[in-house]
Amino acid sequence: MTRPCRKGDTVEALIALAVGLMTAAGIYLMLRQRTFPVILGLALLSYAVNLFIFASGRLLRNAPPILTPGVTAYSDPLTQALVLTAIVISFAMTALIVIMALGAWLETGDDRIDMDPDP
Amino acid sequence: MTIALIAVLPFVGAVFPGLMIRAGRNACAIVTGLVTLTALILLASQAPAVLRGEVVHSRIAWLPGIGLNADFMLDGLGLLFAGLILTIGLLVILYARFYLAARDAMGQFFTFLMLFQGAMLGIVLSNNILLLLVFWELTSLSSFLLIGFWKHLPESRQGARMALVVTGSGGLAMIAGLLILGNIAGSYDLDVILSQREAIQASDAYLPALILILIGAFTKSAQFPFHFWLPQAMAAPTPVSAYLHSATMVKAGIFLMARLWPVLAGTDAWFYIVATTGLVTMVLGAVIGLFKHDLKALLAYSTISQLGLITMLLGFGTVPAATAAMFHIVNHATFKAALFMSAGIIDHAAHTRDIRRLGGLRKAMPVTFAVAGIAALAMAGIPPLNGFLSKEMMLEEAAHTVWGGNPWVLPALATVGALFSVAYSLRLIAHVFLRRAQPTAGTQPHDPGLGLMFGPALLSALVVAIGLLPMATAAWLVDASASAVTGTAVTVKIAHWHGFGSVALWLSALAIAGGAAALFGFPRLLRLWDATSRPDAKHLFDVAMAGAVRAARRVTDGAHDGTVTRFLAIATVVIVGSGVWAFRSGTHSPGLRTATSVEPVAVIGWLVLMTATVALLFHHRSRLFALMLVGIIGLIVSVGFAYLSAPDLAMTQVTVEVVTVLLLLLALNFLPKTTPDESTSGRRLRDAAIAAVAGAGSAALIYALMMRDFAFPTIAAYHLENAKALGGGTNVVNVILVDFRGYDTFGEITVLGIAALVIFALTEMILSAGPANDRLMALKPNRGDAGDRHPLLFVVVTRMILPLALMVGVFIFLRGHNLPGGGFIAGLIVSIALLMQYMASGFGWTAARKRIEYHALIGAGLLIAGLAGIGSWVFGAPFLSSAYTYVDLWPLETFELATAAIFDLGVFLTVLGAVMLALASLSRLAVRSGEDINRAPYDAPLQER
Amino acid sequence: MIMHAVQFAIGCFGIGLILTLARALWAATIADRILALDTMVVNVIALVILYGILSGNGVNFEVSILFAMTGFVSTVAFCKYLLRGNIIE
Amino acid sequence: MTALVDILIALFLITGGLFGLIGSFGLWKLRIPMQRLHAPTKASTMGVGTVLVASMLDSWIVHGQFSFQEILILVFIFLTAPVSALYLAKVHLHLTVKRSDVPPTGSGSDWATYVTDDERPGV
Amino acid sequence: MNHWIIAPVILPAVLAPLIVLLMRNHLGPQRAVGLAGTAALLCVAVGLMILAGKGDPQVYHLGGWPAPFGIVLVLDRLAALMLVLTAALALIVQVYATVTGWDKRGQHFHALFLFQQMGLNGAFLTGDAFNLFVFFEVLLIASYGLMIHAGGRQRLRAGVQYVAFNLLGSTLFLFALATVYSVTGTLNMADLGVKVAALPEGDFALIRVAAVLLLLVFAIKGALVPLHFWLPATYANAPAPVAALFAVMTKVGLYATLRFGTLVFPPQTPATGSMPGDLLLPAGLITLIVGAAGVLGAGTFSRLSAFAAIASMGTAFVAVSIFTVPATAAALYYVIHSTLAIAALFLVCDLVSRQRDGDSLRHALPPMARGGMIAALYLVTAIAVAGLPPLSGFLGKLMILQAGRDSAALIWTVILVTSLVVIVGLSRAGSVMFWKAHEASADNRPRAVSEWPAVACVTVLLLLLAALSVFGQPVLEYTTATAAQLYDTAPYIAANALGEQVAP
Amino acid sequence: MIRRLFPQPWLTVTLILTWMLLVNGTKLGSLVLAAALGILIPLLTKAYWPGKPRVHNMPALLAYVALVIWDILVANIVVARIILFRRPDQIRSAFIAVPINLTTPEGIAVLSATITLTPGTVTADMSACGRVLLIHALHAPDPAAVRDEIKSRYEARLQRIFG
Ligand code: NA
Ligand code: NA
Repeated sequence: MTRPCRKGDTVEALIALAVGLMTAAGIYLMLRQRTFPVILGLALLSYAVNLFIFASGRLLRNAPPILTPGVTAYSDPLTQALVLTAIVISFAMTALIVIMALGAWLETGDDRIDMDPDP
Repeated sequence: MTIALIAVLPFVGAVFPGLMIRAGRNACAIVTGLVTLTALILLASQAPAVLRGEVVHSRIAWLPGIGLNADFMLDGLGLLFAGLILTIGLLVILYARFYLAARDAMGQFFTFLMLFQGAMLGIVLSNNILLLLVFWELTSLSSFLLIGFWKHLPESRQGARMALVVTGSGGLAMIAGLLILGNIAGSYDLDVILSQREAIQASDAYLPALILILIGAFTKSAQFPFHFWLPQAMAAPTPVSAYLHSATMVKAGIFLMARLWPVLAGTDAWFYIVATTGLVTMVLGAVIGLFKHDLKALLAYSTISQLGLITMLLGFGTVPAATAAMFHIVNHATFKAALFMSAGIIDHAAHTRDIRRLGGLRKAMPVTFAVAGIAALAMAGIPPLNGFLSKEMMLEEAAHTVWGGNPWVLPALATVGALFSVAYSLRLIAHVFLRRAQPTAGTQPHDPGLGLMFGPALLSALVVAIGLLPMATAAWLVDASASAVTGTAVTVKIAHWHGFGSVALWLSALAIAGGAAALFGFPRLLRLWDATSRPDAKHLFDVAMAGAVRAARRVTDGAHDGTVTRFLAIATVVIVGSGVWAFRSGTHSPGLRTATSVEPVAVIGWLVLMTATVALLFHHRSRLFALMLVGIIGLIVSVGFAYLSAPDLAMTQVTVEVVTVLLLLLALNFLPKTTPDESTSGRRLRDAAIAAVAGAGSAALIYALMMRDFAFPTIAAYHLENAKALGGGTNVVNVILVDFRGYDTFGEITVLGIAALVIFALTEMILSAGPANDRLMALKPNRGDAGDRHPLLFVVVTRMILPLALMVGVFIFLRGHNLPGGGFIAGLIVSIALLMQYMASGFGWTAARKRIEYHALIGAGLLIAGLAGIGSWVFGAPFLSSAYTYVDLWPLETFELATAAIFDLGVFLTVLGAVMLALASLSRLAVRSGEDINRAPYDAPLQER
Repeated sequence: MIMHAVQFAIGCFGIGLILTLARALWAATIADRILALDTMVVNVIALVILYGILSGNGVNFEVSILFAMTGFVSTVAFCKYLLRGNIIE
Repeated sequence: MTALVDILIALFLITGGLFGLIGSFGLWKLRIPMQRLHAPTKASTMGVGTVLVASMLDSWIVHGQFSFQEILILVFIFLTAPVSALYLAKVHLHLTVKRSDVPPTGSGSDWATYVTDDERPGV
Repeated sequence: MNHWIIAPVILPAVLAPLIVLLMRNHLGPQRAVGLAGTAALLCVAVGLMILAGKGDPQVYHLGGWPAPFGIVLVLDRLAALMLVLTAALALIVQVYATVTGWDKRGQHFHALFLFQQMGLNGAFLTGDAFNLFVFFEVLLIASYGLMIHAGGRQRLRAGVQYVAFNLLGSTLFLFALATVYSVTGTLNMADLGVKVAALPEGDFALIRVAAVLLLLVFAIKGALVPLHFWLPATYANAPAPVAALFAVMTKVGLYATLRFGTLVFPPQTPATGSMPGDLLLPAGLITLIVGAAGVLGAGTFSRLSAFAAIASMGTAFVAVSIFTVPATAAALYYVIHSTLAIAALFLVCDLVSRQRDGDSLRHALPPMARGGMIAALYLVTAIAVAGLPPLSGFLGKLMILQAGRDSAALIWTVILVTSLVVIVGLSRAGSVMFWKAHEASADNRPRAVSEWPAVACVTVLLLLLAALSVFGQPVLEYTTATAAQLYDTAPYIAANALGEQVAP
Repeated sequence: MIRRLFPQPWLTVTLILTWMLLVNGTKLGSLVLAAALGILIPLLTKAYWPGKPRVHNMPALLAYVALVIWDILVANIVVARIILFRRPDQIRSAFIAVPINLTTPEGIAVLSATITLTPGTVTADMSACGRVLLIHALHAPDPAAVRDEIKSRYEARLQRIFG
């Protein structure tokens, strides 16, 4: 399946670009002034970082880490396990920040993420 | 140990006043006095040895690791100061007993006073400069408390703060100075340091050390330009002024200069800094003092001036000058304490301290007149009182000291200083006592009782006694202390008359005559003084302070104004910048891995992902649409995982994704539906630039990583090798999750459980009375919304799907160890099935049929996971050790039984409980907001059979 | 031959995927967006199955069934949100 | 025999692909929102169904092992598609369709989508 | 293998779910189990400290998997020290929250409190980089819950900010860990130490990126400028006992910095060299300056306390950045001190504000009942926070000054000048709160509340500070031994038994 | 007793079948496990399926399924033709109200689903009383014919099945 590739013509390049774009979009949304886009941005960032971790184990196609007799090449199972952990944790965090943002909105009628300075 | 005891006693004694105040003011004062007296007696018991020239030591190891030890010593210098501190302390306690009003918190006062006394004794008895620092700062603190004693007065509070700031900052400089000194000497023991004069003065660090130490000394002893705090400190009760701000604390700086005299003095730097500062302070203080109308302010400036005098003497760096300094310390303590106490008496009696409103007290208060008069004459240096003797010695030394090659500067200016001293002293006597009573004076003042009078009277008696018989009363003490300071045996000859050839005599006469003339011409001088503009140190200080506070507020209110978007932007820039910097400062060799070729289907997926992401950027303000786009992105990411050999990830991603979307939809029901367009284009550009750089950084980083081989074989190789043999599973990801790194998973489900608990707690909070609840109740949802909350078709289909989905869940759970799946995904699948049920038939109907509390699921799940781990202890194995076996049980085929499955069950339950609790909590908000609870599974009025 | 057919089908569903994405982005009504999303999931499922045939391993079956399940749930949720505001009432 | 089966499978695949494409294409071709609802709910469902059958045949005949799991996906899709369509139609009724374009029920009560909470009995 | 090593994690991990499962509606049992749990944790921690003091680090191979393939816990002096500090502080704070009724102002306080400790303990004990992330998340999410405990508008909004900021931090942590793994192929910290030291030169740039990203993650946790912005609003708006507990949270960042800075990226490692110290020193100094300025400029007592916390982190990081045994020993001593002192400050803040409607420092509020007592507590606490003698803050600063003598001009100047600023700020605050109050009319009767148990809690904290001062030498000896152990990595690595089968 | 153990026997059978589909095999062990789950899961979920749907005529149901599958196949081609070849302005769409006699929720549901799955028509809504379905036909020049076909071809059969 592998052959010498030109630089822009590889799964690696596509993944890198996807990570980059999602990171950028995540950061951009994270810098918005309302809680909702910020939450979306953080969610997007977590996609980006999950893909990043996953890719950091190197890419391998058609080699799921399910042990099969006769097969010797497997993709890195460890990074996948790490991503799983990261997905769960970021889900927990997202759920929490969503309800916190909702609580703040209900308390104040204001969904800006920036606060007025203290007295 | 006696020396240490002397220093510690007042601290112990500080406890008593607070306790004894309930027994009455007398008891309180007596106990305080007794403690002081005890310390004085102890000191006296050591005096003979010291006077014989011995140095008494006591050593207690405290923090030898940094050279800080509770080492005390008593030598002549210490004896002089400790004696002053305790003697005058005793008198002040007596005086304060009668001075303080009934409403003043006397217990507190004496506590502070004793704290101060202990700190002051600590300074003068320390044999370790770090220990000395400890006590040094303590005097600043206790002084702060005592100045601020009348807390309702603004000037007290300001005075206290100013004193603390000035002396505190000096103390901090001194820390640096003394540390340098200790570094040069290789020890913080005074013994050692004092023996290293050559090494210290030869060191490059001598000058910085000297300057830093002197800043400490000058601030404490109110030397120019740090003198301005002392007049402000006069807001303190008069006993404090008498004790701290004339007799003792302000002499701590003097003490330090004296203490370090053997190693620091004798250089040009020392002379020019110390002597000049002292001289300037002496003159300036005296001049300003003359024109002060507040009795205590006059005394404060006179104190500044007199301290300048002593400083100057020490600065000369000669043995006779140092000896004179010691003598003047004693004299100043006696007459100035007496004067302060008298001032307090006058203030009490006449209800004012304003000299312009005072007068004629000679008749009204004859005893006070006598006492204060004697003290003031001594201050003026009128023979034969003690002040005359030491001032004479000063003038003599000044006359023989050349400053900058000029023999006239010093004697001339010293005489000017003395002249003004005479002037303000005489003004005090003349204006307060001698002239006619001023019409503005209100009540009829009279002499106080013995309680108030005893202290000043005794001190004035001492003034006279020392004046008349210096050799009998004071010379021994001056000898002892001067010997200690200079390190040479000093035997002083104090005499009133040195013959007409004495320069000092003429200078003295000049000063007295000039002083008298100044008093005579006072009104004219005053007009001149009032007409000249001069920088007011206090004002400058206040301006500087206000500026500092303003700047600080810019930090707190300006930079930390709660604009988290800016904070995040800064953080991002810092992160990216640091990363780029770190990369560029290291060597990098490009990776050599063969890249993976790309297939068209992957490009299509990639295009969808990129397009959806870009679209999200442009459409994010429409929140529902944004959510859909996030859904698309999540979908493609999970397909990508599947494509790149990660089925477990794909399954987890897509299920988590949908739960997240549900959650956000539930929240969006209450939140605004659109995000307002409120960013300026400049800001958008800024954010876009930051985001672009961050994106580029992460892309470059991951590309660089993907294209190279691992530097070492990865630990994942072990996992692949041993998953089956040691972990009993062929799905290596799952074996890692429940076994190799089960502990991570344990933490991860804990996170999930906690999240759900917090969400629940927050929901409870919102639902309890408060603005949030009010807002919820005020919401009228669904007005104008479509009907048919629970369409029949959906309900029936859900009924069919639920059992099927449970089946799939069980399947995914059971096979997870060997094929994609496992407890986590199974938990999500079952959650989604249940959520579907909630959506179809509504919260009320479904919740009513719920058998198990979600809380309990979370608790049970975490417990099962934990206990599955703990279970291995029974077999002596570490936490989370797993075992598996193959079981043959007819009619089943051989199946595997792994303890990891129990752990995975805990995972399953926690995930299920957490997801359900989180979403159910959000649904409860909607129920509260006025929704009616449905009792039927669907809205159509059909009969279930 | 099968492989060519698979490639053809992949091409069809791939183009379909792009069409649905485009519809989701440029839609006349919000329901069209949801519809496009729903169709997109179906296309993705087809692609996953087709890729399974192509690569000859079947582990992606579970992935497909989850896509189907979650796609359905999100479609209904989005609609219910538009209809009622509250998706669980 | 194998060739025949291959042809059959290929036929299924091609049909599936075409149906899938038509379903997605319908989203663009049809003008009226309610019309667009028909395209994917039919054609795409059909397309993925055909592909699933092809997959089953492929694993059964080409790889020699039964794979029935596809049936489950099929069942699931066919079970849920009507619900999705119903909801989408309701959204159209609620948001885009003119009230006058919808015929009366003729049964005394209105269409469920148009019965607001205020009018619903028992609320 | 000594199973007690994992007890600090397992004990709360079991007790907290038990509370949730069985007593979620009964405050009494919650309190009993919660307090008993924390007390037990303290006992365990002390026991572990004794154990750790006996010699080389001890390793607990979770699941019996050999390092670096499984996850290990490592008990060494540093870990033990942090455990004891955490448990001691937690116990006092939890008692305070109980006696003041803070714990009943929201749900699940004691469970979250135990979870918080679980996260902290797990972070201190782990010998695995990714596991450190997991336990960071455990402690963070518990802290989110505690932070918004009792609700309120400002608190919730500050909470959202806190979570948002930390989510960025967590994401960054993952980026960093992935980079680390991607270069070295391992996650075990001891193994990382070995591998990073042996990296080929071509990998230097990438591992430097990883190192910097990790440092930044820890800097966020440790509130280093300019990544500290989350702290003021969070600490100032958190319930006071929670803020007091948070005093130890920032120390996790410092702990991790120390751990990685000595084990994985020690100064002698060619790839990273002196980079950690070079970055940390200016950051620490600026943090100190910002914190001190904040203390001077803060408009409320709670914000003042928050900035004091920042300043203390700056001081500690300055000491850490020197990366020598005496400096690290000083840093650790100062960490103990500042944790207790900042906690005391927040509790005093609570004592003040619970009697008044607010804690403004810009205008005087009416006098308090037992104001003298509270003022005295404030005074002692302020002395500790400002680093004035005779309390441990002064001693700690002396140690740091001595350890930093090589760059004295910079370090000394900043530390001493900021000390002055802090003194000014604290004295102004105290003056407004306790002195100026008496200017206000006396007929404004303060709310009478029974404060003695609460006062006792603060007093205990202050007594601990006093003990830290009096017994400075033994503590310094412990921290010196701890620092020495940190810089002698061979036993730590050996204890991990990398690649060897685990003896049961 | 048996009723209590098997609240929905057909569901049990379906589940057992599903399990066998899932595990992709017919081993005895799987069957035992499937049976256990087939019994357990309905017990867990019966609260969410309160009515007892009764199928009176199983063969008729199977025949119905076969009919619908056939209809789907055939009619899909029709719809494909409409989409591909008919000019948009020539497509005659219509809403059609179809009164129904079915009374069981399952029966109505199956009818609605059938209408949607068979191409050309979509169940768009139901009257609040549950007696009329709203159908949208993609191309129905004669709406009445569509209504009649639905009633005769599907509803009549379903009435026989669900009663
Ligand atoms: Na799994
Ligand atoms: Na933190």
